[in-house]
Amino acid sequence: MAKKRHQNAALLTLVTSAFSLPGISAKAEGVPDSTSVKYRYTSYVEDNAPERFTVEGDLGRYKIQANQIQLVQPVGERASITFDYLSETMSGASPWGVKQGADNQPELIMSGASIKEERQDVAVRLKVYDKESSVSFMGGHSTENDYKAVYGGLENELHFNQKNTTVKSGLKVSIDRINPTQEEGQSRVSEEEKNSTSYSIGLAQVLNPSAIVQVGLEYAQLSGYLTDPYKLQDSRPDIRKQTIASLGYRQFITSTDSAFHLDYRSYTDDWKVKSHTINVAWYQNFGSRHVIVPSIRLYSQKKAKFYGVYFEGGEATEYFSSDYRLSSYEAMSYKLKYIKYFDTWSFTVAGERYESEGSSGEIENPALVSFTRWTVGFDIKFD
Amino acid sequence: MGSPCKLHLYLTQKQANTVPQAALDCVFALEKKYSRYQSDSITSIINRSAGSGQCVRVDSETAALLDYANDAFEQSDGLFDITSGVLRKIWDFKSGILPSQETINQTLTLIGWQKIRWHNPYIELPEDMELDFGGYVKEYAADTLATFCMDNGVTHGLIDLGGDIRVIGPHLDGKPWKIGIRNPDNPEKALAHVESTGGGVATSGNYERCMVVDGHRYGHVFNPLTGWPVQGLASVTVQAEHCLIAGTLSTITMLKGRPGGGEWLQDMGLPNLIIEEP
Amino acid sequence: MRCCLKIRSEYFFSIRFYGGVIILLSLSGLTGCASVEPWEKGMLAKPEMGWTPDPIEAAMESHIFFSKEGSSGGNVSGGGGCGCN
Amino acid sequence: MHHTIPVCILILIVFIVLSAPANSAKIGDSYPITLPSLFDSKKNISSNDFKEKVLYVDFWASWCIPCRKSLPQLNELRERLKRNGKDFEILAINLDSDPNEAIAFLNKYPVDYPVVYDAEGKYPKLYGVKGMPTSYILDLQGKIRYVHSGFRSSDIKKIEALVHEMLP
Repeated sequence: MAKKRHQNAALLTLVTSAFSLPGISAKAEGVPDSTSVKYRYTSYVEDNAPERFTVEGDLGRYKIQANQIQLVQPVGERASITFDYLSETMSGASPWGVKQGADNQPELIMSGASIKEERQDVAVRLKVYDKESSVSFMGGHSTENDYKAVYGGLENELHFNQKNTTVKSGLKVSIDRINPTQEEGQSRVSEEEKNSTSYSIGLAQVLNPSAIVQVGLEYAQLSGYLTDPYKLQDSRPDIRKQTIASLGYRQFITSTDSAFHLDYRSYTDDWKVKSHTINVAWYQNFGSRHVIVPSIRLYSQKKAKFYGVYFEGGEATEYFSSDYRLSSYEAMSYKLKYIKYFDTWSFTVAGERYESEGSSGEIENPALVSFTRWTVGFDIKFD
Repeated sequence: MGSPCKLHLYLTQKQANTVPQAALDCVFALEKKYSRYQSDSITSIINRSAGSGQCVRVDSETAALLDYANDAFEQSDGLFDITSGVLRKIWDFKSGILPSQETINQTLTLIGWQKIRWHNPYIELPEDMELDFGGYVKEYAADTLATFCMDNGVTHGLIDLGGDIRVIGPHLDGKPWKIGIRNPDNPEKALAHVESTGGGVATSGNYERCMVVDGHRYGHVFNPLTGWPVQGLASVTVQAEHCLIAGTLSTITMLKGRPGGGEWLQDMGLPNLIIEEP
Repeated sequence: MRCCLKIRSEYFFSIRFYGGVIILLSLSGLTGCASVEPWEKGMLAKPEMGWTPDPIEAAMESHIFFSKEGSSGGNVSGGGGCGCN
Repeated sequence: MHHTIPVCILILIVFIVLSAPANSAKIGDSYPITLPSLFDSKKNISSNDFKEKVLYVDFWASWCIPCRKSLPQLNELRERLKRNGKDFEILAINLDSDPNEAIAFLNKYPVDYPVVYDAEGKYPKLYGVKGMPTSYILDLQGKIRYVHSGFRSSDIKKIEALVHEMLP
């Protein structure tokens, strides 16, 4: 049997054709992508209730300290599992309600004693991807002493057009159980349930080698006990239908080695709450090791139809809330972030200042929050 | 698969507990999937649909096998044809009677891969036409089995599926496997040996079944273009990286006959052994 | 400083905004062919060009905004819980 | 700020008008490559220099994530095939917009095979590259025999088996 160094077109055609057969080439365990671990510590501190308002109750500032860990573990060559763990401690007084004080000024009633609570949130996400698509399954569980939530979701991404176009769709479901801690002198519910379902579709399109745009639509329906058990005279409809449209834009600027982010969200629901959110960020690289990211977020909201600063009593009001979150107000936050890259890990520190204020022509709700947030953390990649 | 199959594998104790059984399951699964005789095989499902005007959607493995058949058909100028199985029905070797040319001509109208509508993953067969994966699925099974064994850490062994051989790796001491090539005149005796430390060896012979009519020998390998058994070569053995390739090349060479087959095969540059008919 | 940055709500609630979003959606649906080649995506592949470059911090942010503001949604990051206080 | 929406609409319209269909290389086609070396722009390297070899043409870029795995693994494969006496070579075509990023990448993940630089993206267009990385196996006549898009570690075995089959 003589060997001959020669290449024959028919042979090569057959050989390459045979290579599409699943049994022909060894499946061989692939080396998985590297595992990554991320950690963040966040400190969130609210300002004192504004001095210009009279306050009844505890003045202690509301604080949150949170630890977050995320582990991303590839499974084989076509899937990855992400574990998320969050543990946060919340302490301080929270606003109960507002009453009309002397000289017609709103007066804030804070919860009597300082609250101390813990929340833990565990979530797992499995993402399976193919050449032109990916599917994610997500499930999680959040617990507080008075609140439990179980949630799950499904997300699908399809790439078209040499990956220049991506269509995303998602479904999220959450089942929440509210079990308010009873305090004397308050008539509260014992146990209530709240469900929410949200559907979303989105489309991302590459515009040119340095810009990409994304549009999204989301419809969410909340049903069940939507009243806030910790607020005075709070009574809300047991259904809330939300529609959210969003737009995102990313532009890379080669001359300055920076990236511009623009995100806009328009929100409306059947409680007549409407809001607009604009977030602008600038990612400035300094060499390949340092990134500084200033960003600004503007938020504007119109009040719910049953919102009022004071509870005026009477028989005509089926629904009522003086929750500041349902009032008309505007908020602005500015943030600065710094990322330092090392060979196998990176370090992040971010600070954010958030301030809100009632819309002009409205009586400002004294419970509107302003806060300062600090986040530090690191990302590690194991090769 | 209708012929004796042998697995020679060097295994660790741990592998010995699982690999042989799983390997057999692997072969039986392919047999079940592509057998003409099992009514729930994909072959039977496709064949039953012939002439119904309905197309059948096939799985990705079957699709790859059909694509391969299409390439082999084109590269062999129509000689490698998985629709030629119907010729077996008119050539009855037990009877010793040749079919009439009229019968052959009628049967030829039911042969021709080009008459089949194959748009991956959909296939549609005209009435009375049939597919037969038997011409290459055994070779493919040998490769699949070898791949399976290698995926399970087996590095030394030989798979013999009724003469279609795939060597996983040499003997433990590194010595090559010796594979005997049958003498067409005396099939119990080896005419020659080839050595292999890895890769496929396949033989296509015209001697296993035959009939002699008026002193003329008629073998069981049919030319799908003429409907008659091919003549000229008694046996073709090819060595290639994969058993499937070796098998396809030996089949096509056999169909091309003498002298075209030998020349065509030499052009491949693969080790081979051709035994001509006397 | 804050008064300068105050958003003029009347403008934002105008029909032009919703109109804009709808037109964008329908236009994006029409884009059948690619203009950016696979090898030209170096800039788009940079981490700072992602929709959510830091998903874990984004999850914390959206949880804070969810519990402190009257509207939420529109982002990918999940998470549950009340954060009612 | 309130100009954002009209600007985006304009960009989308322009984009639709500019769209054009892409070319695609077929099995059996032959497109010889001549490009300057990434490290020495005065030195041209051509695919015709490797006519006696099976040539693995690999389109890559430093920002392509699978390339971090594919380049080192291809380098090992080339080493292994060379040791077995196979006439095999790799020609890597870099498509970074900034060649310095490619050089920095190769300092981190060095390879022994030739790397050329295609500043204008001429060859990926000609070959019809559909994703990064994409590779083409050229036979001794320089004809395309195999196209592979993307990279997973298991692909190395496939390429190796294919080269063995092509160079018995």
